[in-house]
Amino acid sequence: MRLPEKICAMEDAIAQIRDGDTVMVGGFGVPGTPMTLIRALVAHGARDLTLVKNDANEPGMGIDHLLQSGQVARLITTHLGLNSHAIGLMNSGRIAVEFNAQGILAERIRAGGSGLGAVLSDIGLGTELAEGKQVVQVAGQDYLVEPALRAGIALIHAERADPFGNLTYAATARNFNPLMAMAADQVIVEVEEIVPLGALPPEAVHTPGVFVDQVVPLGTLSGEYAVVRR
Amino acid sequence: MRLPEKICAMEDAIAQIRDGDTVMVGGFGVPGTPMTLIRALVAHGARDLTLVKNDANEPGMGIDHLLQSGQVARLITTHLGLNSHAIGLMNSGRIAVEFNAQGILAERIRAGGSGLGAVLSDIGLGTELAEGKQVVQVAGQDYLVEPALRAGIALIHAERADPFGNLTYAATARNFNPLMAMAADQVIVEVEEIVPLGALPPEAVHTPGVFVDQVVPLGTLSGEYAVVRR
Amino acid sequence: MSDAKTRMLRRAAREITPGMVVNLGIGLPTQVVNHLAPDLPVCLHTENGLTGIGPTLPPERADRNLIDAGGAYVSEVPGSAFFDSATSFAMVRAGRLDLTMLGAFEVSETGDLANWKIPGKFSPGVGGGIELAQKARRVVVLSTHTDRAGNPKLLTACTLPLTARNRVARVFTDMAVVDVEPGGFVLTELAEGVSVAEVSEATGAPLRLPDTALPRF
Amino acid sequence: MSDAKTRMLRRAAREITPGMVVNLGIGLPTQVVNHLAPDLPVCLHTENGLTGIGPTLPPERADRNLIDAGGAYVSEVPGSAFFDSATSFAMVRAGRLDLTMLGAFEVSETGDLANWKIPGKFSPGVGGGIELAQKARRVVVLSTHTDRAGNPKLLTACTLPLTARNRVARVFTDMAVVDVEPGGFVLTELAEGVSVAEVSEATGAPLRLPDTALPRF
Repeated sequence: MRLPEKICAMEDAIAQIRDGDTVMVGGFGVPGTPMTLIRALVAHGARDLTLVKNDANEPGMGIDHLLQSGQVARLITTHLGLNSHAIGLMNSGRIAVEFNAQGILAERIRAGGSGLGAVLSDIGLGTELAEGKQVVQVAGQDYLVEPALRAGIALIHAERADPFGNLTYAATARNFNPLMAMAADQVIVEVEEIVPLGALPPEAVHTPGVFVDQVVPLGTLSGEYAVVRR
Repeated sequence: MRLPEKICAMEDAIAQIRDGDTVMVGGFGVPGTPMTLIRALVAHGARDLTLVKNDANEPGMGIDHLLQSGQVARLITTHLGLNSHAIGLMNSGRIAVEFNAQGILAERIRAGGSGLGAVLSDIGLGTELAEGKQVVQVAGQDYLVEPALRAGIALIHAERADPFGNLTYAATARNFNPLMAMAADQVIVEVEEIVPLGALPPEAVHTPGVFVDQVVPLGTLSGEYAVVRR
Repeated sequence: MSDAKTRMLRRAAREITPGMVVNLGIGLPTQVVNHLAPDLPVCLHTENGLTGIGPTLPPERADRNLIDAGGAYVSEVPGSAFFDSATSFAMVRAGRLDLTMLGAFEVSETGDLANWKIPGKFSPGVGGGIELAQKARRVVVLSTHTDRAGNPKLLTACTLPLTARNRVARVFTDMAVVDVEPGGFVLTELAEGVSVAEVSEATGAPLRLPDTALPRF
Repeated sequence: MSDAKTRMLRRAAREITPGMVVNLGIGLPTQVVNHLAPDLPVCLHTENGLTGIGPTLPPERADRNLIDAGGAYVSEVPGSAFFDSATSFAMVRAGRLDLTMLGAFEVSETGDLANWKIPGKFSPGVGGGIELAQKARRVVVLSTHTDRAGNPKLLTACTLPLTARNRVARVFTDMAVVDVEPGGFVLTELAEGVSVAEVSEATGAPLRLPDTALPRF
């Protein structure tokens, strides 16, 4: 047996995205944000997108390009603190924003990637974050229903991949990437380095290739991936 | 900053276990089963235990020693197919057995280890495995409530640990170990090799030491860990 | 191994096509691996935490930490990955398995499967079977056509506790290939040396015949 | 850095004792790290996926992939581990953090915390703060005693949307250390050069005094 291969040109991978799609985008700040796939999605032009991302990057960086180009209708996120532009769009009603507690967003995505319907959690009970949420009692305790999240597309950034799509992430660039890589119908990964099958130790794989659909090699990294000087 | 250290003698770790405790035990077949901690629990003698383990090993191996010694009142598991002795105890009513679908047992443990109340799943809907379970509707679909599982103690087998309790597992000896290592009040780990702080690459850690309470070094492995010749 | 069994395994192996992710259930299905072309690009999954199963190894060459869900000592291939039990079943439940091949006690003409419990006789627990049967994109059964007592396993309705409802798409037996269609069982292929009458007699439900000639395997 | 702020940070650092797992919230709390003894055995957690935070690095020495949840470039220590966001918050919600130190807009005398939203003015989202506040075993607040306009942050009841109810055990400010007890706020320490009357005036709730002398910090 040999494993199937999934290396794909960036344009072909991005061409699958349609107007109205839900797109998960990895990253927490700069680390792990698939900057090049995001640029390709801007060039592709699909509109009316629902984005799922921990944060909105900073003005002029990452998914802010998709906000600038008006391709985003809705953003499911945890915190926009570093992007005043995104807050402006939200406050003026030009994008709809749904805030989640950060770990709950992670669990909702993981649940979607694990074929579950929802997780039950007490996070936010008794605060305005619980408003409008379904409540279920289990063993006499109240829990909020946090429904599983899935997407049509996930855009993932990995440090290394083999041709089957086994992935490893660098340092804190891991964050939401392995979760989103489980939770989309088409999982598109940009990788800094492609290594041969067998080069990643099987114990060290962070995302098994079974979850991955397209592996897109990055050439030289753009300046967007570099250390930000504030 | 330097990280705290958690290396501990096996007897001291096992001495925490009390009659009536719930004890999670890692392993799927021989790989990952903490054979030496199990032997120490037999010697310790705590009774009326509820064990949570994927399977009951084989007669004369692993947790079968705890079944033989009459220390187990209840077993939460997925499959006893390889242990006719355990099936006999179940059929004669000397132990209570709760069967879970394997991946649902994994999710219930992970939910306990993640501070969630339950997961909602459609696995087993329409079969006798759904009998007696709470049903919740989310977005018009029926789901079974699968409550989170936690334990007082988890017994874990790892290949390598550093003194802080960062762990790596070998091959398919991983199985339930990283999940149970999240889900107990006291997580006791037997390890084949202790390496210095910094020797495990931070990207390659399978279980972060934050989840671990006691690290017990194994000497020479007993024959129970060896390849089984059938 | 009997000639009929070898032909059944070889035929079932043809169900596995390039690019698939496949879980082969414990028992007969596991043996299908020996009938796959060595260069077939396919990913075999085992629920105890491995994708990319390589050949089974004899005890003297086995790795004590590397087994499949049935307990056989297996090996890696280039590109294998290990993962925990939650991740393993996440793959299953999220629909990342293209195909699972399972054993059966009974299969109904509506695609119900019973393969985990015989009340009063056999109840070792459901293990991972229910999630495979309920969530793999395609579920096929590999089984003898009748049980050891000669009773049919293909029935109008299952009598045993179900593993999953309406999920079996095709059954490979030592006598035939039978598809589960909206109208019930359809005989689609015959084993060498077996007649339509013999298959019908060994089947506990109506068996439709296609308009075309039945291929042999 | 003002003298009062340095003393506050230094005092808060003493809250961290050997063996603890600690999350320091964005803003003032993060700066506490600079006041910990270098040989203190402690594990610092950041919610974007790292345990074992080492010193903050200047841009020219930074690893582009290694930040804390506030976006600062940090480093590893021997024994650091990286993990995904689900695992990171599993640690938080399952009670594996011994202590979290958070900033605050308001703290009530029953230990309610408001630190994420000022309706109409500031609503960037709750991020990871709610889980830290709700689930760390001990929650303390590190904050100036009053806001920029001089209004008290310690109140009988919060007026802003809550982050968590009844979770704050202690507040470290530039003026005092205040404990949240069943009966309300208790003044337990005073900053150098600050009087009880000044603290009381800057506090929007009754402030009980202990029977013993107030230590200075």
